[in-house]
Amino acid sequence: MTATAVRETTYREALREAMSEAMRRDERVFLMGEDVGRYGGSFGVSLGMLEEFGEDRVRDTPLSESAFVGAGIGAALGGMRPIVEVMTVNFAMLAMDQVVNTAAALLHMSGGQFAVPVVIRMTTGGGRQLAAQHSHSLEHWFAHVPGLRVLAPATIEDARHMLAPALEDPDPVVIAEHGSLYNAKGTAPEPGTVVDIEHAAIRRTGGDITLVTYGGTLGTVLDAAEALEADGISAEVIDLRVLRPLDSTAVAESVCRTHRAVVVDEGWRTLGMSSEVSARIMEDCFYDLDAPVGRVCTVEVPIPYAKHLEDAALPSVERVVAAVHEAVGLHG
Amino acid sequence: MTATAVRETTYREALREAMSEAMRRDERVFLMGEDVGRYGGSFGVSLGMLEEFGEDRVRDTPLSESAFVGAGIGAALGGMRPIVEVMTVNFAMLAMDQVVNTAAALLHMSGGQFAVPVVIRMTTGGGRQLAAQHSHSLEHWFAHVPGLRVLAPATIEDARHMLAPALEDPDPVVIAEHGSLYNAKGTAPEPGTVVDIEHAAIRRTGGDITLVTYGGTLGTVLDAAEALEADGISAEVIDLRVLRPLDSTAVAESVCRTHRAVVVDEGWRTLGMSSEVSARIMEDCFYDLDAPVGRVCTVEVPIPYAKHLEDAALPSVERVVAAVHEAVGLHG
Amino acid sequence: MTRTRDRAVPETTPRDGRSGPDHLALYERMLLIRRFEERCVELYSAGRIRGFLHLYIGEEAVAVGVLDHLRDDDAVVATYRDHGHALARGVPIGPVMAEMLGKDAGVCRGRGGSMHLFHAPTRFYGGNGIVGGGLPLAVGLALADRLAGRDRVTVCFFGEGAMAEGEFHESMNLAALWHLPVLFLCENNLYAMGTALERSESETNLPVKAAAYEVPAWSCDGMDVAAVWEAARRAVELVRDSGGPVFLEAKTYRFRAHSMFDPDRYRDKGEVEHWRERDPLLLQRTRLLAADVPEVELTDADTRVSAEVDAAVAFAEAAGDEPVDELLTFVTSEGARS
Amino acid sequence: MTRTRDRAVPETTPRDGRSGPDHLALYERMLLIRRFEERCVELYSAGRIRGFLHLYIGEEAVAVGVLDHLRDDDAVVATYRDHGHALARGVPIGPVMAEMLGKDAGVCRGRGGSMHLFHAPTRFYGGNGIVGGGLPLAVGLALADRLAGRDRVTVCFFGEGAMAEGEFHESMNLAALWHLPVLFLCENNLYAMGTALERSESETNLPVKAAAYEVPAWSCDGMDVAAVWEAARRAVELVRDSGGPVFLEAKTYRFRAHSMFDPDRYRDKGEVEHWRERDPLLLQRTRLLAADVPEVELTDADTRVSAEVDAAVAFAEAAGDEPVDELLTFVTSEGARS
Ligand SMILES: Cc1ncc(C[n+]2csc(CCOP(=O)(O)OP(=O)(O)O)c2C)c(N)n1
Ligand SMILES: Cc1ncc(C[n+]2csc(CCOP(=O)(O)OP(=O)(O)O)c2C)c(N)n1
Ligand SMILES: [Mg+2]
Ligand SMILES: [Mg+2]
Repeated sequence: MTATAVRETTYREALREAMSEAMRRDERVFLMGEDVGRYGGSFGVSLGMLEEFGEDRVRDTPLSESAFVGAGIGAALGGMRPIVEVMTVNFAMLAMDQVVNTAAALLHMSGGQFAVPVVIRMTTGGGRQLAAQHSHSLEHWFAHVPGLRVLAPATIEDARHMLAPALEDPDPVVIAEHGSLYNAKGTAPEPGTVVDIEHAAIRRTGGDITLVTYGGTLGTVLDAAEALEADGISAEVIDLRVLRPLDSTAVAESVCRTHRAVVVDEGWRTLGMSSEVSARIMEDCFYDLDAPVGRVCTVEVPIPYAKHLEDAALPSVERVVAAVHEAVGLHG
Repeated sequence: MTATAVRETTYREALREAMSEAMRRDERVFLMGEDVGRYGGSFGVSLGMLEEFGEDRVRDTPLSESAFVGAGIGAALGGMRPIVEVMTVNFAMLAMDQVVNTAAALLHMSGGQFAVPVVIRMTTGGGRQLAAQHSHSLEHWFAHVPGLRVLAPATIEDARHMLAPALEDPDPVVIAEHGSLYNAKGTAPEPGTVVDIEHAAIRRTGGDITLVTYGGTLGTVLDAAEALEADGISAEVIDLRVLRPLDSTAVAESVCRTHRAVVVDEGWRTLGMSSEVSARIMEDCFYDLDAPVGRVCTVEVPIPYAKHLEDAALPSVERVVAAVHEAVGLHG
Repeated sequence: MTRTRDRAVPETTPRDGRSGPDHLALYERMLLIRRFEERCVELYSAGRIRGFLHLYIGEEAVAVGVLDHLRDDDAVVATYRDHGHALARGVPIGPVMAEMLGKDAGVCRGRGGSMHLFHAPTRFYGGNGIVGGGLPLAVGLALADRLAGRDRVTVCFFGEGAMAEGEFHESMNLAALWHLPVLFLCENNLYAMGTALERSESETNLPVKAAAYEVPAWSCDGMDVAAVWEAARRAVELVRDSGGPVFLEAKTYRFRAHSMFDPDRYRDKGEVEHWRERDPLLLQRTRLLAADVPEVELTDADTRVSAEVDAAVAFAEAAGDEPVDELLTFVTSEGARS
Repeated sequence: MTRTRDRAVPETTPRDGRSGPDHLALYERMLLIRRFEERCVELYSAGRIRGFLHLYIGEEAVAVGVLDHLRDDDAVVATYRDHGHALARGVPIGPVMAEMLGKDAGVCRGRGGSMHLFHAPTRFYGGNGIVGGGLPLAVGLALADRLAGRDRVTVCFFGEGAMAEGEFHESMNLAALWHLPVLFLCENNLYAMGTALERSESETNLPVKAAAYEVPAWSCDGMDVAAVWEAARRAVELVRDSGGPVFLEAKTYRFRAHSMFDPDRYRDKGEVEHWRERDPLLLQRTRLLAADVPEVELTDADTRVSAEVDAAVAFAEAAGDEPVDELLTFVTSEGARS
């Protein structure tokens, strides 16, 4: 295989390549978290990295989420560029204080003296029958907090290339990786590909309605868009990519064109990502809207283990299609 | 003073009376938290209760937010009716996991076997020059979580009478008390007053616009409504009272009448209470809205210490008035 | 039994009049857990069980040896590795298996699955997927007992990995400070996922850590059910008599990977083999045979146990799914509420 | 000095060639803190300082005795009770006072206030309003030094109340496990707001708790600046030489209430009086006079200090407010961003 040949990869490998590349390039970069080393990462993301970089730079931590996230913040203050893996967003709640009260607040509170260049990665989402405590989608809690940047790579390209600019960001960046994406296969991005960590991306163009989503539900939404095509409805699909700062401009530009929108995300509906996107559309496109913005989210219930119940709780192609039909049918 | 005479009281005393009454009536009720006993509560709420009820039932805890909130949950499972005071919402982040993953999830996850009748009280909000780490308004994070009920008493009556139904609720209830309300003076509610913990309340009627708020910003909004009266704008003011489950019906009923709305809350705008209220109004009143729903929230910045900067960050009468003018001016 | 602090652990005979354990019964209970989990592995491979599945195989002596000492009104708090504790506590095996399959006849209607077994009649409080998350809960259950003047004991199981969590520290301190009747039962299987104890704790002598809270603490051989039984007898009695906490470490080992997703790259094959020689079932079998228990009794036990597991699987397979329209039931006690 | 673990604390003379502290300089530095805070009380009463104000009065010997041993490139992490640490570290007093008043000339442009003093040139990392919140930060700063191969020391101050937080436990373990150069400096003033140590910790001998992490730990008299100086000298040297953590408890007392909001109902007047007899300024004054230092030198010191405080207040009062349109500056490094 030559350098320019099409190469197959996975989301997992893309993340690993991004981290390895960063660590090769900059010795200030190191990875720490529970089981990132000998175990190879609880989702296998860092497999083999211990062997290449050694245990100082691929650092297994004890089960101490608050302390090792805080230590990542401290190491960033001390001149390093730590990548802290918090295994999953479910456990990130234990480190919430450090992220909100230290990482996010320090620069402003210190009058601009102390920037915190830490990157905090975590798995998010449900869909793998892991039940109530292991299926949260709480990345929008981070997206609420000024001082943080929050990324949600939904594609292999973003998995591969969001890390570099995140590490260059002088401020704290949270990266939420949906657990069901790790095995996603696809073409490795061209060498030299650069992505930004500022803008939303249009993943599919269409003229009848705008579907806004991110992360784990992008696939569902693209499938729904496909299905809608058969009904004669042309859906534009926006992948937010960056949950904070939110690229409202891209959303508004599309919605003002299509006049209709449905927001899909895997959090609970009340006070989730969709509520903010809906409110912003209202603010930016009120006079262009032909129907209220629809929302398809996880049913407000601790996510159950049983597959049929979990499926019923999570956003599905059917529910997205139904929401679009409703939006289009209304004053259509 | 006879029993029926008008009696002056404060928000703080109302809370204390509610707790004392509950503890006299039901021996399963007890209060625990940092400095609730000998210190009298960090905001003086439980002053004197240790003397009346003893140290078993007015229980000082070490600085261990996660463990004593979890212990409250466990004690509730063991048949007690604990009132856990977490001092402030800022420190409640340290106990987030216990609230979300245990208190809120247990009943559903156990298939209905284990209800958790715990009440968790905390101070919220800014406005007292306590700077970034002590000025958060994060009660909407609890309001995101199925299984919880979240209350925000804004009046002396609610401070006095929300606790009883909260303790009767078989499920976990979070009560967020805005720190600037403790000294609020007013008439003690009539004996025998009962309030519900289901519905929003209209605190002022009006026909031109609906202002939706809760907790610490109710006063600001009422003042703004007063000021607007002078401009010939008649504003209806809704106090949400219950942040979860949200009484969208009350909001929709009003907005469909006034055709305009501004939501005011002290959290940061993005993904705060106002985003959900705005999204719901869009869903419920789209065809009745004459202007996009406005939002007045805290500027997205870690709240600074300096008074002029803090004032600039927090919602103010001026900003509410300006938002209303904008909403009314547009297609007015 | 390594004593760490100079405390009066009563060297008495069992309070309940038993001169010692019923060794055959302990054997059979361990066997039940083993066979149950072996069947779970099959069902997992067949795609009938999904999600995370954490096996207790190798550690059976701990749950069985400890829980033999509980009264019906005592309470148990476990972790995501909870099948052994549930079965040893007497949670009915059929509904446990149905839970594994996500069926409506499951102990939690299929909502909890392997990691979240709950059972009110036996005061079995889970089943917690958050490492350390059950510790404060146990403290609270014990606090309720203290406030109500009841002499119940709450046993809280957790792994050695959980001891690095802040909640361990906070919970130990609370229990000691308030003198609450909790038995902190550390299952030290030397690994937290792929992280060996010495990469997780600066002090690997775990009772020393507990003793720093003024909690009586000692260790026992977690592979020998008789050793566990005796150590736990004293621990449970001390908790009940003193009304205060005790910490007991059971030194054990999991024979399988952390979960079905774990390729188990971090352990030496030889190490695993070495521990397998101390398989608690093997040790107990040897003890029984040495005590002249006829081999047929062991065979009979296996037959009974296999039949029980078969019946449990049959029960579970025959059960239905919870209707989807009950999804929202029990989000709150009043049922569906948005 | 109470030693807890049997560890080799070097009984050497100071590495930097000093045979002992400069007692007059220590006295003057303590006096500076005292006078600074007395002025803060006045300014608070006058409404010039607002929010929370936590006074260090009575505890001056600790910050002064400890921080005298740091190099310029070492780091300090403090708590909300941080004026003493900031001044002892050499953060310029004018900008500190300006910060108290919320002025743009404040160390943090008036955004942090009393609880959040930060100063990059002296590596002073706050100022943390969350009890225990600074501990992981200190661990991380030390980790950066370890990874970069620097022999810097990070001193982390915290109260005895913070030791109940999970973060204390997690941070001690991490620092010990990874052998990081942190001096954990516990200011045991016996109370966490209104909660006395014995209501907060089951084990009140604090070095015992630290020793459970295999961290060398000892205590010193926090009212006697010479005792603190000597204990801290050894501690800082041990951290720097070994590259690993040390825990030092300074037994001290706050003469004032927890904060200006605290009516101080939970302490016995007699207890406070008793401790006031061991006022660190008094003790040091007595020592100096006993060593035949002329009283005029002490009076001169007071004069200098008062002038310094006067100048700081004048500087602060003369300073302006940060323009409101800079509110969003530094939310992120690129400035305003919504
Ligand atoms: C708070 C938290 N962090 C991380 C995890 C992921 N995790 C699940 S089990 C486990 C290892 C726990 O080890 P230990 O406590 O020793 O128990 P064992 O699995 O060995 O029985 C980890 C890291 C989790 N479930 N919860
Ligand atoms: C996590 C957290 N919980 C509670 C508080 C409120 N609080 C501020 S200071 C304090 C007492 C701390 O005592 P200690 O650690 O002994 O320090 P001291 O004030 O005595 O110096 C409390 C409870 C807080 N700031 N942070
Ligand atoms: Mg383990
Ligand atoms: Mg203290």
